[in-house]
Amino acid sequence: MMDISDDVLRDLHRRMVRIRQFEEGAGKLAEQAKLPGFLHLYVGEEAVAAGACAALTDEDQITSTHRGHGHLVAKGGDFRRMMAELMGRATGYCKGKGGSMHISDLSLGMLGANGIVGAGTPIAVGAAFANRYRDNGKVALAFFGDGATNIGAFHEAANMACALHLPIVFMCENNGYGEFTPREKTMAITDVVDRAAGYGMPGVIVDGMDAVAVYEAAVEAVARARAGDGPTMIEAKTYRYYNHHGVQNMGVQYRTDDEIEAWKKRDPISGLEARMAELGVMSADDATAVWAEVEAELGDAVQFAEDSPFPEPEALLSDVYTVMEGAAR
Amino acid sequence: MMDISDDVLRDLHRRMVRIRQFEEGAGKLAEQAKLPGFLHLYVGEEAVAAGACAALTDEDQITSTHRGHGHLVAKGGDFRRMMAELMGRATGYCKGKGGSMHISDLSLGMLGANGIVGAGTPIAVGAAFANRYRDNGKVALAFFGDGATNIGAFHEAANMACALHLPIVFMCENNGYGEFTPREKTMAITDVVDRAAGYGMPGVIVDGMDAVAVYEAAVEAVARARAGDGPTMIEAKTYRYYNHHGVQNMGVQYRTDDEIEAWKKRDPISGLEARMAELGVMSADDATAVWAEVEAELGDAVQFAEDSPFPEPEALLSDVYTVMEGAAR
Amino acid sequence: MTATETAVGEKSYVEAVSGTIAQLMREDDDIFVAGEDVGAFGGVFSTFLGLHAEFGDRRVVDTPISEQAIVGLGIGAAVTGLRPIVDLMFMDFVLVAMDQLANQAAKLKYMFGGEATMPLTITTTGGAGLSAAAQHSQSLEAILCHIPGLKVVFPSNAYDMKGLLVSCVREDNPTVVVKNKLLLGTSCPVPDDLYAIPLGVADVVKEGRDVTIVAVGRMVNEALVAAEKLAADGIECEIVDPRTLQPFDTDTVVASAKKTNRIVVVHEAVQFGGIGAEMTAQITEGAFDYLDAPIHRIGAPFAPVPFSPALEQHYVPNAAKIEAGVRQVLGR
Amino acid sequence: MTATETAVGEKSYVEAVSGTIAQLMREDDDIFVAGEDVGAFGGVFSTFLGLHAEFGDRRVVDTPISEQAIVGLGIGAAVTGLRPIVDLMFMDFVLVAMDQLANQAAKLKYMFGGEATMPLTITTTGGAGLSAAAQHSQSLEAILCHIPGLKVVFPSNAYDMKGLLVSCVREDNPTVVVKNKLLLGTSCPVPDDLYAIPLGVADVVKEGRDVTIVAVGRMVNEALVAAEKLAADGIECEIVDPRTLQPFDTDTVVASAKKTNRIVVVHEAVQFGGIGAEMTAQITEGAFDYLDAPIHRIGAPFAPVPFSPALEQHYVPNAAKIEAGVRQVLGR
Ligand SMILES: Cc1ncc(C[n+]2csc(CCOP(=O)(O)OP(=O)(O)O)c2C)c(N)n1
Ligand SMILES: Cc1ncc(C[n+]2csc(CCOP(=O)(O)OP(=O)(O)O)c2C)c(N)n1
Ligand SMILES: [Mg+2]
Ligand SMILES: [Mg+2]
Repeated sequence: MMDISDDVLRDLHRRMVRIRQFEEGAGKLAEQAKLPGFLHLYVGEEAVAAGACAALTDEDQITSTHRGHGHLVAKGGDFRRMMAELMGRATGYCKGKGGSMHISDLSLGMLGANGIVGAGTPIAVGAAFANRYRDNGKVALAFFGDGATNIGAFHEAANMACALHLPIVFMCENNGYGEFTPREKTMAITDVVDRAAGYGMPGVIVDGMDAVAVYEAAVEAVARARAGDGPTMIEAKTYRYYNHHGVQNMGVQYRTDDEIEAWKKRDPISGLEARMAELGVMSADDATAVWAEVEAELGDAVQFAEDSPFPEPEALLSDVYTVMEGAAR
Repeated sequence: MMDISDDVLRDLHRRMVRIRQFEEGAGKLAEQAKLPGFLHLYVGEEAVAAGACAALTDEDQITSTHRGHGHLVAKGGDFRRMMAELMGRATGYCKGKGGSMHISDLSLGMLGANGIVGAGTPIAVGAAFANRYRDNGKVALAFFGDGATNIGAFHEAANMACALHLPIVFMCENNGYGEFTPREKTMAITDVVDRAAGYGMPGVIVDGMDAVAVYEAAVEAVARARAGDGPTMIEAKTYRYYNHHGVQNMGVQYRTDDEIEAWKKRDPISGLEARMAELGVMSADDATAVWAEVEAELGDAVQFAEDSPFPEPEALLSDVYTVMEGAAR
Repeated sequence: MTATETAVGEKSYVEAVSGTIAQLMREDDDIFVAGEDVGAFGGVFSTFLGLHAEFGDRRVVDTPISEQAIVGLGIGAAVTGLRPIVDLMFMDFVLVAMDQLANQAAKLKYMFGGEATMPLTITTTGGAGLSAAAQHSQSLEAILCHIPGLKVVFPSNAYDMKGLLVSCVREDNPTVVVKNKLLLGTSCPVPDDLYAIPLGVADVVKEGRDVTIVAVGRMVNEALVAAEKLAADGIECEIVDPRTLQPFDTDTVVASAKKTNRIVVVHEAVQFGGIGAEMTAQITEGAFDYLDAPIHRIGAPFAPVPFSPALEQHYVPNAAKIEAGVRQVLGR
Repeated sequence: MTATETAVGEKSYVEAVSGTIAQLMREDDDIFVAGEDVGAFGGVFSTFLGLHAEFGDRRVVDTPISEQAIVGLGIGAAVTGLRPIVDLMFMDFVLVAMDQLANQAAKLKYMFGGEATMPLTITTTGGAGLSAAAQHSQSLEAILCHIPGLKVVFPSNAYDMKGLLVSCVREDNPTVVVKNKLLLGTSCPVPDDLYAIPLGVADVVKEGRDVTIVAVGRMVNEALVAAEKLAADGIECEIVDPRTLQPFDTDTVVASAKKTNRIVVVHEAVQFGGIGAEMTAQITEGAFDYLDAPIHRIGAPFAPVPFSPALEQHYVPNAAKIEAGVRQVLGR
């Protein structure tokens, strides 16, 4: 096991608290019908985004999924612009054009949430290719779900990254479900990481409810990539507390209450707080202060978003193309 | 090792000789510019199609690739209708509409050559699904190349077959190249079969220059499938003697003469003939008789094809749809 | 609408899918359903609700997230004799499975010289209006209609959904049935028994003498709203719902054009290269001398579907735009 | 054609691709090429010949058979600042990569609210005539043109290929450059230096007063042959080559229609839903009062591309069909 500094522990904690609060806040707004469109919450899986992104620099890139808020928050996303985007406002990250499923911040290396399952992974391969091409020392990391590993785009991306020996990390968030269908029905293997060998990359399983474990695995994989030693796949076993989308575990009982409760007992944030308290790194008061600070950040962001204007109808037709200087049309 | 009957040996031999002669015959016609379009010859790889199809019943289905003549011959294809198709005649398997790349015979369970790499594999999954659905005891077998295992459709097919536990065999013809690019450039693994574990099916490597070895592995995999025990992947290490398409090893030296010669020394047909001679199953005269018989079959087929009419222009618009009785249009 | 002598009840568009599939499955064991979350969950739009409970795992199959293999599953099963109904959850995902749809399902019969039959029904759900943004809101029918070998139906109400779905499932060719998201909750009187609406036959939803509105899918409803407003000004609109886009009922549309001499075509899809372009070309070809004004096309502007309701509402064609289009072709 | 003051030599269409890419790569290290067999082999159509020898493994990359990842590679590299040229060997394979092309590359900038730039060039080779059958002969440009966010060029000769390719590679938006199989060996005078033909500007290849032929890609050559025959009968054809199909140069085409009053549009793609439908609609909209006859559309019949030369020759539009079309719109 690595020697984890107190600062790293605090950093992981803060990233997770920011994700949790943002997501719970978004959930509440959705219940008040203030958020249009689909909302895929990341609550429960915070350790994965936090652990992975803490192992990256600001310049490293990530690609994300339909469940992308957590990834952007972990990469340092601005609550104001995120919340404004979720509300479809002109001040949002995508000027209201993308919404929850396309949230992105290129300046943070966050190359976009993605509405098509698996489709982000080949894009991460492209970013990794560019990094190697420029020899800029950057690493790309692709987040994707267990369900996404059944789709062709993922396979092609994983194989191509290995064939070209690119600086990339494949980070699988295995939460046991694709929408409302359990993993057992859609694949004959238990561990997604069994696929890594078929591409010729190492694969590791980590406890996705433990940010430190994810962080350690990610640090190692990122170092490998940065050293020119090629891709790694990490499978983080995790769980989403809420439904596939929205905030209720509504409808058909595709998951039992017992199952949900068992996972909640292993909550990544309270788990880390207990550990930090034990290590004397963070007192209960310290923790409360972090929550309060982030709560204020969230309140401010919600206020900002609600005060923000909707985009003007003319915005509809801009940003389809980059306007070329001196070009016809 | 299985106990292989003399009849099976003779059967494997005959299937291979038929493939070899058909392909060499087609190659000659191509040199005489008598075959329009692309021609992907199977010469060198005969043991794979012969061994696999000998393990199947006439009712079992196969899906094929751009390099499909060998598969259809091995499944019992009629030389006349095949040659006529390659020449674009109305008497061909596809009435001249499909050509080499779409040759098929549904009555033999041959669900089509395919111009899109990997695209046949999901179709084989569908056939396997139908077999299980009807509980008809049939098995589907998908042929595909090493290069095809890099494409998304293959991955989805392999995973779905395993998830649904279908009666199917995945038969990889690893000839070391995808067109003009060696396997080493396009995948970071040496054995394609390493991918099998990632889907949760057993994988076996066989000598693809040895029809008996392929047959034995196929018999086992087919039995597994028929017994309801799910898919198997077989990787046959083989080699194509001619170029990716056409009959010359023209253009850029992507393969060395030494490499080609080394593989030819392991020719699947002369190898089996030697073995059968040793076992006293087939004398040199017996072998010559088989070659002569097939040569006559080929000569007849070429004649038939050359005597056959081209399709009439009106044929252009038929067979786009099945005409429905009493339906509008 | 051809009425049958059976009980008729108010049914939703969703029930017209799930209920009809159940009826078809009861009479033909060769029919099965496969797709993502179509099993116990009943499909994310509930259009497969109840099927798994009645028919079980064998006939209602949850698949991995593998759109290519889902369509391939259907192709392989159809060509070996079953009658699959496979679902691509959102119409946008048609693009993920495009090779299997357009290079395989559509062409297999032809490439095989006619030997194959392909009784494959692909259902999918299209259209904007739910702030689902650029990858979950598209109307891509023009792409499918350009591929010889596919047939494409686009039901605008529950009655048509039932009758067209029956024809598609009984059809020996690959068909794509496009459900519309905003129509899911709408309902109308629908006979309980099975009935078939033939493919390739348009429906003159409303007769009128001044102008023809050819409206696709949900736009039929918008056209009806526009027509009512225009009627107050004495403008009588004829509304034609093609119902099937491939094969397209040129005759009915051209006949209407010859009658009214002025045409508006409207669909949700992007206008450039939309099916409205083909309609315009066909009407021009078939009724050139009858046209008193240029055909007015209405479709989405040349942009991806935006997320924010503030933008999306201006993106999707509606009754107001149709009304304005009619006034333009009439010059009043 | 805008001539530049440089040496001009006869160059083939193939050289116009490979040579131009080499020139562009020499002046900008951000440009790289990736695709199947594009490396030492130079591409199956030789359009990348010599690049690997000059630029090596780093900049000329053989990929696995993975069309989705090939386009994805381009997207990811483009959005992080490179200028990728990625190749999809046959245009038919566009359908395999359709999600990455249409849902990702085309929409990314818009979905991100404009933040991204996507200087991605996708080359591919389309068209029939080689007995390559249904999955290796298609012309699918109409599908691409229907997707907001992509630009599509369709060069009909080596000169245009060079100029349009330069514009595409320098363009900050995703472009698709369609090479035509039967044009590969054709040649014409092409300046040695780099020059750009702006996207979205049609070329009036030949002026004439009696009829306008709007011809796409290789059909321009067929139109020229037809025009020559017709000239013998005193019929003067104007031939317009749109060169870029998306954005489409409506102005030039409509101006020509207003001048000649009679129009034939011709492309290799299937007629139903082809780009000719959009052209017909746009011309009808823009020049309705000027048209003396219905616009005559010529495209492939509604069938997959057949294998046998005996069928394929009747499938692909040609000079004879164009001539007949012109005579039909002229009534003589
Ligand atoms: C190509 C495609 N198919 C289907 C969907 C619908 N869909 C959205 S999320 C999802 C489940 C994804 O599962 P997983 O990858 O495990 O991610 P999770 O939601 O569990 O985080 C599905 C099927 C989609 N968006 N894209
Ligand atoms: C989707 C797709 N991409 C590319 C091609 C072009 N192509 C035809 S055969 C081939 C190589 C296939 O390699 P492999 O699967 O190993 O089969 P082999 O030719 O070696 O038998 C390629 C790239 C194609 N037909 N389809
Ligand atoms: Mg999951
Ligand atoms: Mg190979």
